[in-house]
Amino acid sequence: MRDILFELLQLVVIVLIAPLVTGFIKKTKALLQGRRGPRVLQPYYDLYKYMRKDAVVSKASSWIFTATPYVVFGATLAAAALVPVFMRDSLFSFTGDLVLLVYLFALARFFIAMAGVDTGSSFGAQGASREMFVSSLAEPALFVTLLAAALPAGTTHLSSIVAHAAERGWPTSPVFYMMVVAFAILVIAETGRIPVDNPDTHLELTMIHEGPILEYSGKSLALLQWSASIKQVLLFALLADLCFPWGLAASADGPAVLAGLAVFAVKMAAIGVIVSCVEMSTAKMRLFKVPRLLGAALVLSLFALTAEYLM
Amino acid sequence: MFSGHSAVGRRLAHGCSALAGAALAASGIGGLSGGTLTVAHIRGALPFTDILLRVTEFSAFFLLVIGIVGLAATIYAAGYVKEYEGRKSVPLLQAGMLLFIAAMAGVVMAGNVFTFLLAWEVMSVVSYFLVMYEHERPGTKRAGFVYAVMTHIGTVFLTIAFFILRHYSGSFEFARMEQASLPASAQSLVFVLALIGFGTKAGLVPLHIWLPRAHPAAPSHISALMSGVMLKTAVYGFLLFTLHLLQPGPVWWGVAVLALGANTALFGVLHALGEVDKKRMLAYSSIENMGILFMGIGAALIFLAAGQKAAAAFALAAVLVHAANHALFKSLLFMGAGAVLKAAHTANMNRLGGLIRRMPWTALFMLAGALAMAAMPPLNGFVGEWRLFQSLFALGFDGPATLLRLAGALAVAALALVGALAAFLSVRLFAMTFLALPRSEEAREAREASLSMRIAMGLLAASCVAAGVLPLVFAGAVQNTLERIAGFSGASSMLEVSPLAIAGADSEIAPAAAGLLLLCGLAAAWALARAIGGKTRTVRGETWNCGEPLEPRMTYTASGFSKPIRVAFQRLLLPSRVLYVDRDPRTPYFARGFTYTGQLPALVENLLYKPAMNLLVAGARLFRGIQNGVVQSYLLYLLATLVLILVWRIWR
Amino acid sequence: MMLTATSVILVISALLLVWVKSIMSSIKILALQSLFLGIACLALGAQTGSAEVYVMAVLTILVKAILIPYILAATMRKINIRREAEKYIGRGVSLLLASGLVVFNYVVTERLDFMLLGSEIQTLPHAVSMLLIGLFVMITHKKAIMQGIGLIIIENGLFLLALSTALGMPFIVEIGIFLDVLVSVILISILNYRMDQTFRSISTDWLRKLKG
Amino acid sequence: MLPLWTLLVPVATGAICYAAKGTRLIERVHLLGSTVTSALALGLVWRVSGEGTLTALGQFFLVDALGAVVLAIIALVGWTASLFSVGYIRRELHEGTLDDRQVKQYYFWYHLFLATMLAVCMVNNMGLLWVAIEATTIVSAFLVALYRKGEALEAAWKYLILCGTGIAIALLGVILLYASAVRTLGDAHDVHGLLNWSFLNNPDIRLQPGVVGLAFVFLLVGLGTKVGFAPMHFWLPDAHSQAPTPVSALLSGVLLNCAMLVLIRFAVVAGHTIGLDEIRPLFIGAGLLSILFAFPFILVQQDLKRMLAFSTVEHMGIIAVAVGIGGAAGYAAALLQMFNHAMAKSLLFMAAGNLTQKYGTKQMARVTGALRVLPFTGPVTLIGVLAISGLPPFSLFTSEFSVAAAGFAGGRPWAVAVMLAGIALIFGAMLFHASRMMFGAPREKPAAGELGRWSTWPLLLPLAFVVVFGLYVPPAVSGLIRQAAAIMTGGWAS
Repeated sequence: MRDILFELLQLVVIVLIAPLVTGFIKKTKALLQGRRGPRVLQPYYDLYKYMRKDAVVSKASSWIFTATPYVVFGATLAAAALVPVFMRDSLFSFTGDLVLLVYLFALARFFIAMAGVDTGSSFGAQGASREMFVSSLAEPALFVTLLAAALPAGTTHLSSIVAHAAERGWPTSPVFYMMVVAFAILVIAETGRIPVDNPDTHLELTMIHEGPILEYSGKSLALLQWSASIKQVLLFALLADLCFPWGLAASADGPAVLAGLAVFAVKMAAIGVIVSCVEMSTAKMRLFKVPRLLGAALVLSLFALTAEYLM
Repeated sequence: MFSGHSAVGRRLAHGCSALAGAALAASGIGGLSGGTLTVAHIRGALPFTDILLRVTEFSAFFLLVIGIVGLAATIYAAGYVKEYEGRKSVPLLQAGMLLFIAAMAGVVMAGNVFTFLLAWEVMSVVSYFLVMYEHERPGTKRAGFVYAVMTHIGTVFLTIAFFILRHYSGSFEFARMEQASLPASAQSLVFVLALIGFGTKAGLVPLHIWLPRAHPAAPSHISALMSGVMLKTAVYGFLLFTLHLLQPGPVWWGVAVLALGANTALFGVLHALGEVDKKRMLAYSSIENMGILFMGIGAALIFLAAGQKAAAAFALAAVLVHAANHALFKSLLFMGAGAVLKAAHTANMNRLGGLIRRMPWTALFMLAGALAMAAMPPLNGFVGEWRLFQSLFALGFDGPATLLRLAGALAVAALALVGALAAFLSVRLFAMTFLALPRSEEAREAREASLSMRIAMGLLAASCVAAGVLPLVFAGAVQNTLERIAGFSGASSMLEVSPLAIAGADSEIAPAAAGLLLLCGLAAAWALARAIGGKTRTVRGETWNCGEPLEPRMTYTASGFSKPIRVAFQRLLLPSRVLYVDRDPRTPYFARGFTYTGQLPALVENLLYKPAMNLLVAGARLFRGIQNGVVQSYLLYLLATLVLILVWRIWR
Repeated sequence: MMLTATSVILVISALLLVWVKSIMSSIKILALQSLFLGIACLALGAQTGSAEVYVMAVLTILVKAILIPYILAATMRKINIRREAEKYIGRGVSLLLASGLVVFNYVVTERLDFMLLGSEIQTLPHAVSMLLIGLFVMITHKKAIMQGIGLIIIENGLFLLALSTALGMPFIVEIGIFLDVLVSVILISILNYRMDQTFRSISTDWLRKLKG
Repeated sequence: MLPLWTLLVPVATGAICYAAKGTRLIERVHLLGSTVTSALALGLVWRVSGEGTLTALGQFFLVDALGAVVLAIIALVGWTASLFSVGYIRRELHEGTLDDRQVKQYYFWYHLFLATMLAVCMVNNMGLLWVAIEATTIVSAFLVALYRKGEALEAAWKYLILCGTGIAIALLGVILLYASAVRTLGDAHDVHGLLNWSFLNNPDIRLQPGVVGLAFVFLLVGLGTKVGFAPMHFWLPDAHSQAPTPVSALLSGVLLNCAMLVLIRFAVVAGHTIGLDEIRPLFIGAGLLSILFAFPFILVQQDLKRMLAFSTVEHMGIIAVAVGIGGAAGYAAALLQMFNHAMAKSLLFMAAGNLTQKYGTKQMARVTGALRVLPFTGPVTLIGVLAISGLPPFSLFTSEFSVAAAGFAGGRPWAVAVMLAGIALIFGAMLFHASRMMFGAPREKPAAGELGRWSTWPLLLPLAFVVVFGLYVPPAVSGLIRQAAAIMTGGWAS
């Protein structure tokens, strides 16, 4: 009973702190760039504001456009229920594994892309096309990395992977870090950050992720942005789970969970800092340079895998 | 029965054909439960020309698929054939369709070689005629011809394979062939022959050339049957050989099949993204899915060779389930494409768009199909994809050898890429047809499909969802099927899990729960939005288009949508790109208009088949010269033959 | 013995046929050849005293030595060409080749144990060489009628063979053969006549429309 | 006496047709005569299948199951073709391609042709067998030369010369055989009976192997010319394409089978002396060569009837391969193939006749949209093409399948593989031409519509056989074929 409660808490935490992470990254970026930047809590204010605003919906669009934000949020939420964050087990771990997780994100992307086309705006369609393009190039690398990560546990079941990895202790092989790098690249691609995409721009010709949601406003926009930040947290958490799976509460008792929470916060912060460093130190790539980056990720993960086989 | 031209007669006919489909499905379900039962045994004039029909659980599974799709197709036909009334003989089409379904059923029910080849060829011939149904349309002739020839040549390989088996088993009955044991070399020979023979039917690259021609040429419900079911008979046949008639072979079988499958899948999906003709695109996507299926078979064969029965069972389960799923959603999509074709009189997606408002039902069903094709949870496509991923992961986790594991990893990468591209494809398919603004007059005038067509599509869409959230729909069938296959009785028991969950080799998921989770997510989203935001209004407005009013010609086209792929894979696909700029001589810096055409050349044909064909014809022309019309030379040939034979007789 | 002699004569006459120029004279040679055959047949009849052989001899002389040459000659007269028989190759060469064929055939038949048919019978090689020469004539000549003549040469050779090996085929069969030969000669001359009507020539060069 | 009547009726019919005045009368006589002939022949077949081999006029006539199979073919195809002739000749007459005299000649020679072929199936003496075959050549040459055209003349001439030569070579073989028989058995038996099939088809008879072997080579080459084995087949396409369509059907469907029958008889007899291993390779070689030869000619063919003729060459090849494979299965397959091919090919030739008369050309390139133009003939032609290339559910699939099966069982897998490959290739080529002719939108000329029931209904008979025998062969027929196969294996069925 208690663990169910805690696992529910896990889900709630993810949903709630997601905007915070976004704000944190923005802030750190600003500081690193020597600006004051917005408040850390700014995203919350934004969301609240959007929620209360009336929405303008394109005449050209259909019910797909209206439904999309809810589907996306729903899918992201479902994904959130699968990922252990500060406990080894997650609420709905029995429902699915890594594959389901990936495909839930894919589902969200699917609808975002369609909504982008639905408005009839060529920016939306362009963005949709690029979104699908980048993601389809990221997918193979992602899966190989997951395979590499899941290999020691011999299962694609997240909780068991985490548990197994936690037992395993600190990995020494350099191979392991190849995998980490590969996965990091993928996380950046999936979250739509520099150098693959720039979340803060609305410069028409360069947007990828922002394109499809260009037409959104009001509640819908709020939901979309919220789920975007949730997805980001989830991916960070996943990175943490697969690469540094320590400090997660093995059992559902208060102290352990608190410890887990603390560790989780630290992890998020660390990743956030790293990400913002990357963002301020590199420039966005041309679209057709992206395949090389992702290819590199694939190669890295394959190396990692081969090495693991040979050891 | 089909002579009735009166409305009543037609109704009757449609009714009967629908009944036939239903009966087939029922027999499939029936067959799944019981053991082998012989349906018919007719003695032939000569030895080994008996006709033997029987149902095993193995064939029953395919019967079930044939039945469901057949039923849908027959219902769909009732509305769809109206398009042809007056122009063509509808009864002929209907009769052909039923014969086609019957022949496919015959293939999976055949109990000996003669019956199998008979049904197999009848299936090919009838489908050839169905492809040629609209033979006045340009390109149809060629499509049908290529189809007929390829499939016939494939059949020759099969025939020889069968005869080799006969040679060692001394019988033409499958039941007896199974006991025979062949020398390794003969085994591999038969395997290769079967791979070529069934690969031709399955459209494995480079034997696929007929598929993207023939499937679009046929009437849509026939395309649905061909893509959805006929290709599966190839899978059935290949499994019949590899699992029943042959003993487990060396590892390279599996590797070869795996590689071939991956190659085919990638080729198929990339070309599908290059197509703007909807039905051709779907045909290429069928090639992709056949590739995926053969990847699964390859994994299964590798496991079999290594004696890892359990893993093999999982892989086979994946293959069977995905085969059934593909049958469902691909036939659904073809029917949807047919509905659109009937409504807008074009399959060119660049000229469609915005149909969701004109044909909401079709759009809804197509959405289901597209989601399934993209393997999105909680639809059936995902279940199959997940199983396949699991079996490939299993190969990566504990494949028999390091290299094989690496092969597994690469296969995983390939499947992931293909899957993602398939998602891209589905978005393109649905969005470019139904969303944004109609890009042509026909599209603006489109009408919703007739009731029977909607019923058929609805049936399939519903079964897509059902098979997605309640995988036990097929799981049970797969169970029995694997039980039938020698040596799996133990292993297949591992597939058994709670009715709501499905097991892979190393993991398990509960799709139903996932579906529920999604629903909760949706509710939560709505609730949150409502709770935080309270009630707000929505106003309709123009789409932001840099201040210009939005016109259909400004919206994205299918060609543009998949451009990034063409660019990224140009080394592989060598796309042709023609940009014509219409300049005004007076103002050379401003062009009046641009016409851009980008398409993918049919590489395999241009590099492999065309040259070979030309060589053949040239050779024939040359050889034909020996009949030069001079009677004396003929006498000379006669004399020469005589002398040669005499000499031959003397010197031996 | 006598048959062997005849057969040699026949072969020589056949070679002569290869040599001569004009069609008329080749018809004459043909008649002569058939006459020889008839006489040989008569002699054989006298030897064996079998009525059938006598009848055959008479038939041979009537049909092959008189009727057939007459028909052919008549046709030629109708067509009224006196020009020589055109060939693809020169006379010398063709004679050489024909003799070559004959030699080849002797070499071959040496190796075949036709001796079983009876050591005294030497006619088989001769018959075969007549067959070859007949074919050779048909192949080398352009004039259609010469091909008919070639056919008859072959027939003669075979008749001789039958005669020498088994006193001819069973009677009824022989009759049938005679009938066939006769009718085919009639057909040949009809066709030649029509060729002349159609092409104003009986050269096979006109018969080259049907190819491939 | 039945065989004698079977011979006399067509001869008489021919004579009457020649003497009679007025086309209508001639047609009536012709129809009556051919019907009676076929009835008699079929009656003969029936009796044979019931009572086994029967002889008449002492030993002169002999009809065994082997001959009966071919008799049945003659009866069926002959009757169909004679029905078809009526409409065909009427049109030719109407279009002025033929005049009354030629029509008379046509019917005269037609029945004589039938008579000669019937004789081939019924005479006992193998010398007379040769005579009959030669007779068929001469008679049919008249038919081939019927049209007053240069091409017809040319075809007839080539036919006559090549087959005449071939047959002459065969005669050498016959003489050698006879001589050897006389030499070995002449003292013991009556010389006249020595060439009788009933006497020679006896496994215990041993003649001189050397001589018989030599004789068989001559027979194979000679009769092979008539059967149409490559590379002696060059007369075949010319004659088939130039003859009047019904005659083409007879030539390809029946005559070649008769020649094959004769060749088989001689092969069996020779086999008793020199053993089958001497003979089989020759048959298989000739067969495969014919199949492979036919393909390029079909692939780049422009003339419809020539294409069909080459397909006939191919099928004679298949039959030869089947005979070469031998054994009860192989022989049965060969005979079934003979029958099925006769049906399908006569069907195709008559359909082709309709096409050519409708479009006024034999050039396949000029024929388009036949499915629309000829609503009956078009589909029938398509079915015929599919059937002739061995696709189920048509009869040739059954027989070709059994040929292949027998081949594998008889330890000749490579021959069968080559054969199957050849068949597949030829299917491709023929389908290519057929689909170009049948499908697509027709040009404005000629107007759609069949030529009349005389040229459509006769096609139904062979069509029925082609379709029905694909799925079910009545036991009577299979029984007859088994008997025939038994005869070929050397044992007397009765």
